Amino acid sequence: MKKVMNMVNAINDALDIKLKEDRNVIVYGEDVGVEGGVFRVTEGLQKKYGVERVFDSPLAESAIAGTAVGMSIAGLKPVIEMQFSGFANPAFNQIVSHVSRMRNRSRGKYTSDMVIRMPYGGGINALEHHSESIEAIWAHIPGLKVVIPSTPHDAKGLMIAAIESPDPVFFMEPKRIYRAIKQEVDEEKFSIPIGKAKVIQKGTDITVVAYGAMIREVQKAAVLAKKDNISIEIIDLRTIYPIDRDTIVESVKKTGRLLTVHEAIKTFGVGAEISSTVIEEAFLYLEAPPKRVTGYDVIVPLPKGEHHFIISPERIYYEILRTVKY
Amino acid sequence: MKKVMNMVNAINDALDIKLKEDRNVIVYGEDVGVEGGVFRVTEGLQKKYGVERVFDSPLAESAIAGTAVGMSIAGLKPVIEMQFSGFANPAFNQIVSHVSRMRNRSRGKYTSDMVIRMPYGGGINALEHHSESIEAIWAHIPGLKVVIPSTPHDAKGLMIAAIESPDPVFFMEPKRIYRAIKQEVDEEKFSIPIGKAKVIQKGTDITVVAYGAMIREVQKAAVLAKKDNISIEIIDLRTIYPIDRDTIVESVKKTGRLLTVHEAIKTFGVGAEISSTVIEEAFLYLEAPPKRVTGYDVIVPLPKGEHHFIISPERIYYEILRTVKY
Amino acid sequence: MFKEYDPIKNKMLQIMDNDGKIINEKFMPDIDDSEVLEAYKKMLFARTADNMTVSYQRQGRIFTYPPNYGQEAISGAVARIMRDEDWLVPAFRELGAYLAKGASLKEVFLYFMGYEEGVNFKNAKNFVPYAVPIASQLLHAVGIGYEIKYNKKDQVVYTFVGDGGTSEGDFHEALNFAGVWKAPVVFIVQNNQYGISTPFRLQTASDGIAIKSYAYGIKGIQVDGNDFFAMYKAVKESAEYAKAGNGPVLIEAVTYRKGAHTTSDDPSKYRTKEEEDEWDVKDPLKRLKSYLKSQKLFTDKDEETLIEDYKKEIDRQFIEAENFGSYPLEDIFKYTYGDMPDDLKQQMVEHEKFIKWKEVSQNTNV
Amino acid sequence: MFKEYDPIKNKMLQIMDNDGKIINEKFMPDIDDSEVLEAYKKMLFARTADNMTVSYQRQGRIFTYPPNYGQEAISGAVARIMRDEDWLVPAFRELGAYLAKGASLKEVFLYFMGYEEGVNFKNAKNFVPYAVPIASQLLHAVGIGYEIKYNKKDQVVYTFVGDGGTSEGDFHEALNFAGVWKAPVVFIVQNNQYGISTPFRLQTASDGIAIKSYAYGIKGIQVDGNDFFAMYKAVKESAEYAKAGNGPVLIEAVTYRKGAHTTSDDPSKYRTKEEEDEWDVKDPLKRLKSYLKSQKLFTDKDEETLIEDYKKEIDRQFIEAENFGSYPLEDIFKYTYGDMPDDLKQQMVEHEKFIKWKEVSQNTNV
Ligand SMILES: Cc1ncc(C[n+]2csc(CCOP(=O)(O)OP(=O)(O)O)c2C)c(N)n1
Ligand SMILES: Cc1ncc(C[n+]2csc(CCOP(=O)(O)OP(=O)(O)O)c2C)c(N)n1
Ligand SMILES: [Mg+2]
Ligand SMILES: [Mg+2]
Repeated sequence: MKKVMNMVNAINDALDIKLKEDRNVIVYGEDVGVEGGVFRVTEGLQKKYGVERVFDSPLAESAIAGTAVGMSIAGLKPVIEMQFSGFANPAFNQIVSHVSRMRNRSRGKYTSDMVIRMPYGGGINALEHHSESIEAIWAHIPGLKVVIPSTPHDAKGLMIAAIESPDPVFFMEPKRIYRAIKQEVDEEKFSIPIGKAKVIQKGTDITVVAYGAMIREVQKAAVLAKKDNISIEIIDLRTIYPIDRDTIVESVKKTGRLLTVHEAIKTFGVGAEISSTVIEEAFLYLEAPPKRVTGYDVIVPLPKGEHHFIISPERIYYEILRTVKY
Repeated sequence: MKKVMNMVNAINDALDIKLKEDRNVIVYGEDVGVEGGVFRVTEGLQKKYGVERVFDSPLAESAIAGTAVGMSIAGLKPVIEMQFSGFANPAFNQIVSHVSRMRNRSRGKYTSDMVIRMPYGGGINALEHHSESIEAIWAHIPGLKVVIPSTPHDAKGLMIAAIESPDPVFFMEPKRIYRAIKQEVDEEKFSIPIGKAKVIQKGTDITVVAYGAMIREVQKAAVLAKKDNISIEIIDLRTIYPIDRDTIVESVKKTGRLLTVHEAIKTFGVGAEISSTVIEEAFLYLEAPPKRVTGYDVIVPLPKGEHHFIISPERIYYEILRTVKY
Repeated sequence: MFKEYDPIKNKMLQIMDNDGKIINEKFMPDIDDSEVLEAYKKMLFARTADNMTVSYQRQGRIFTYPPNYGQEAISGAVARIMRDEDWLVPAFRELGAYLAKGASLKEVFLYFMGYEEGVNFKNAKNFVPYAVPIASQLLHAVGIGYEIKYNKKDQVVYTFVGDGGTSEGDFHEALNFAGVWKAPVVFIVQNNQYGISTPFRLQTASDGIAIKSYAYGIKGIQVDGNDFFAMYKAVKESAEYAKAGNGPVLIEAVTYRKGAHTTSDDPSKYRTKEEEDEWDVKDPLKRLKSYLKSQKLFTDKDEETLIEDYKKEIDRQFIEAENFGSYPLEDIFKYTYGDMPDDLKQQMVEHEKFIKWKEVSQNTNV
Repeated sequence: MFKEYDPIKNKMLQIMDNDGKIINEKFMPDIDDSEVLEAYKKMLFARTADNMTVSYQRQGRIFTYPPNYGQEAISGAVARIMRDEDWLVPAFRELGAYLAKGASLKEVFLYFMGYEEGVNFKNAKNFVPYAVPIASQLLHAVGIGYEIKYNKKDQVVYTFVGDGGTSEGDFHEALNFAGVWKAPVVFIVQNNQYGISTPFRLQTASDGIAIKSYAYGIKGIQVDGNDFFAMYKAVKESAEYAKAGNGPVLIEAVTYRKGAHTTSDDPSKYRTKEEEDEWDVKDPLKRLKSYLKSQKLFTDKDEETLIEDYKKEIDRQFIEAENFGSYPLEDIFKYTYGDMPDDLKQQMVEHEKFIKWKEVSQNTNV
């Protein structure tokens, strides 16, 4: 059976399924209980599963992550929320020093296989610290997996996979498309493998790699490019780490051209890793230098300046043209 | 007048000069006062400048960085120490949310132009968390500058520049070569510009970019490569951000080949940015794919396993051969 | 004061009852009638501005706003005591204090419209921009306090945080450093009973917040935050104590967030009408007005006239903010560093090229 | 006990004086002579191991080590009370507790020789690896405490931290969460007067650490950490209190780090001989031995014999550790993830290729 869902519904549904199925699953964070989260992702779950399984924590992110480390060591499966990705920063030490390392440190005796969910990214006219995209930082931490869905369907399947993963998963939710995309999604339980990218549009002239909210923008750019008869292969990365190099390389071997699009800043960003991979593994196939369309290397501006920063379909189209005409 | 110094002496000397010259300079952190720091970088400074200017703080890194934000706003110039780079993690939120942003947030009215010093990197048989190299993470934060010296001379000149910089500077000290390299260093005050790389050896066959403790290893590799008649151009990056793309690109345009060497892990690391830059700006000059010799994507092993992780001159030489023979 | 209201005794400093009657003469601050009237007017201005801002938001003219409604006596008291040379290190729910420090309402509006200029506070001295990451600002206050001691200045730092914020590690580290350094900082916790939807009893198991001062060897006091006189007394003495080199003070101002957390929040989801009604009788403006009326210093008619004037002034400043104008591209680049790296210069040039291309291609319908 | 030694009274629980005389019968724990003797032996074993480890380090046979010297009564007491099913969440200076939990000395040595296997603790149940980032482990203890409550288990968590560690934000957040959740956690602060070179008075302005319990609405008690009986009493009652669902307890164990911070530290740089001498008379082993002697349970001769045996046993385990063998390449890869990503597999293959090349090229002198 299918049901129309937006991304908020889809993640809620995944949590619901896993809460029902597995008593070890525990959901907590700031305002996730009665309120159901500031974006309502956990709405209704406390009522359904009780305050011992879905609850509001005190306002302290290091503690939210750190107590989840203890819970996972003791055998629970915490799914914790950071209210905004910018507010995961106080938990950095717990995540980098413990969440990602407990398995290695204890030679597999203990794990911290939690899910750390958070809304991230810009485009919703928010104040400072509410629009960050620092996925490259989390993806640079050995021991973490970093997942970013781009559709309700993917969000559900990847969330199920994240909760069932033997490893800690950073689950970054592009809040800009929380409610903007609606889709028929399977009501049953299903999962989508972490670590696999998806070719969502076949093409022959250029490979465009993106993820999260940028997928929709890339699709719009592809429409613009149609009139130039440019055939674009679009890859939705889905997982930032482990990064699916094979899918990207295979595509570029075919198209000879690469553009990576992300709203995070450019320097030391995800795009650099993708370009490097392609050049390392498809050097002789390249017909133009791989390029990056990214946020600029600045602090995300407040809403009135965000249009300068945020990536428009036109900017993607412009860079596609430049690369194809190289 | 010149004096033989190791890197510890050289940084101490730079701090001494600035403490003497500018009453606003304040040095603090865990055990930096009486003890002079666990690596003795601040030795003797408390005696010379008093406990109000050089002192031990309570054991709390977020507070060390956060109070330094306040001090800089009020006009002081704090030079704070994180005892090991792995212990800067609890200060992540203060650094990312405030240190790097105060200027932008206040449209230039206030700054947090402090220096955050710390020993970093592996190779000294240390316990967990004492050997990290997460410079790519700090370099990905707009508003920060990240500096890594490779010699006593550079350490002194760059430290003076860091203290005089209008922006916050992350000053990462490769502790493996704290005392391993001795050199004649000018006793007078001098500074080395932040943001400029240095060609430390001219060559024609391949460009090798490295920084910090890896420079010495690259030099050893260059000696090994001599017998194959490979002429290596070595670039010491010196500053990770702002990254000196011009010097790298110019060199690769000449040599046609690039190898980046860093002990930090590979994926989403500094090497990816360097490879991407070269491919974006010197595509048509490349005779082989730019490559990276880096730490593996794992948690730095404890001492008995570190030899598998740490980069030997032989491994660099091996990759040089592979790239040159591509 | 600190002795009599030692937090261990679990007593709250209250001077005026809910009807505006002075019930604690002993601690009644030495304050002129005219000063009290002025304070009330400022609180009324703040409340009027607050109300109107909520409406502007409903009209879609600003993005978001955290109302101060019900908490005005706290900033109202600080406003009367804080001097130009003192520092203000805010959270984000202290409108009266901002205005007293020299911020304009226009600037406040600009921020919530989405301009960084809104925290630049051109005419305000020693006012640090709002800190969004909860409790992180408290450490800045302590660092400023260090500088004051270092340079032997006659200053004090006022800094704010909410009840939710006391759970953060930075709260602990700030109070601990301030204690060790004897930094001249007055920490004011607005305990408004909620952190968004999370009630105070889920934040901590301690008896209130003032008692937390014991963990740092510093002075603490619990105060009725809806009682202007109690707040005035507590802030005044704390500032003097801190300035005299005795170290920091932790003031717990017990209050209630009568409004929503921000304009995107709906409190009816997580609290009862009864609870709201209970706090309604303790409203800080009602109480102070009752006092003023009983002293024949103020009438309902005065209030009406004032509100009329205030509304005009507020609207004027709002419209000024709305006409602030566009946000130039270079503004997203130029404040990131003191000396702009080449990368940023080039990115700016690239963006300009793209914009030019876009204009051309749109005109030529390419 | 909690009432009589309420931290607000600034009283420290002490049961035995420096000469081993019981001076506080009222709180003398109910403990058999044989049990006391056993405890002493374990403390003696720990001290002997500690001493020998310092020598091994001097001989360059291990990399580093944080001596427990002078603090043995604290872990010694926990060792007698902690059960198999209880959890131990350590800092890094509680050797006696590790051994009681089922860790072998060999494993302890392995860690400081540089093998991760040294914190795997094969035969120890519910023992979390040492946490190097100060105070971060306290939150893990609280999370485990949550699970105990959630699954209604009969368990308690013992967790350790130093005086320096109380300054970290994580200390605050852990105690605060534990208070709200009423988690069954016994927090033991080893206040050994120093955090590396930093004296306690520079860590906090509070009167000791036990008082910090007030900030969290939890029980706290200051205990003479060099007094085995006082520690036993405090830990026993705290564990029972916590297990009964009353919430966590904060125990401040007042002690002194007689040795160096680690083997690379030289305390003479930052503290005086007089201070060290003062604490020498309070040495926990001396005191307990005096008690045992006064009860005719133990002689100096017994001690000599024991130490001889212990030394052999310790050396045996050390040599076993030294012969642990090589560290295979795949061990740096295989524990990073539950399912190893292709990247890691490939990096491992690449490294093997490089090693092969190196061997070949060295043999052929290329
Ligand atoms: C570090 C951090 N975590 C989460 C948030 C999101 N957030 C904004 S306000 C708020 C609640 C604050 O409660 P309180 O401190 O009581 O202040 P109040 O809003 O009641 O004035 C939260 C959780 C944030 N801004 N910063
Ligand atoms: C977060 C963090 N910061 C700094 C360090 C370095 N360090 C190791 S031990 C220590 C002092 C600890 O003092 P205390 O908590 O009193 O424990 P003790 O060593 O006295 O047992 C420091 C600063 C660390 N391990 N972790
Ligand atoms: Mg609140
Ligand atoms: Mg200590």
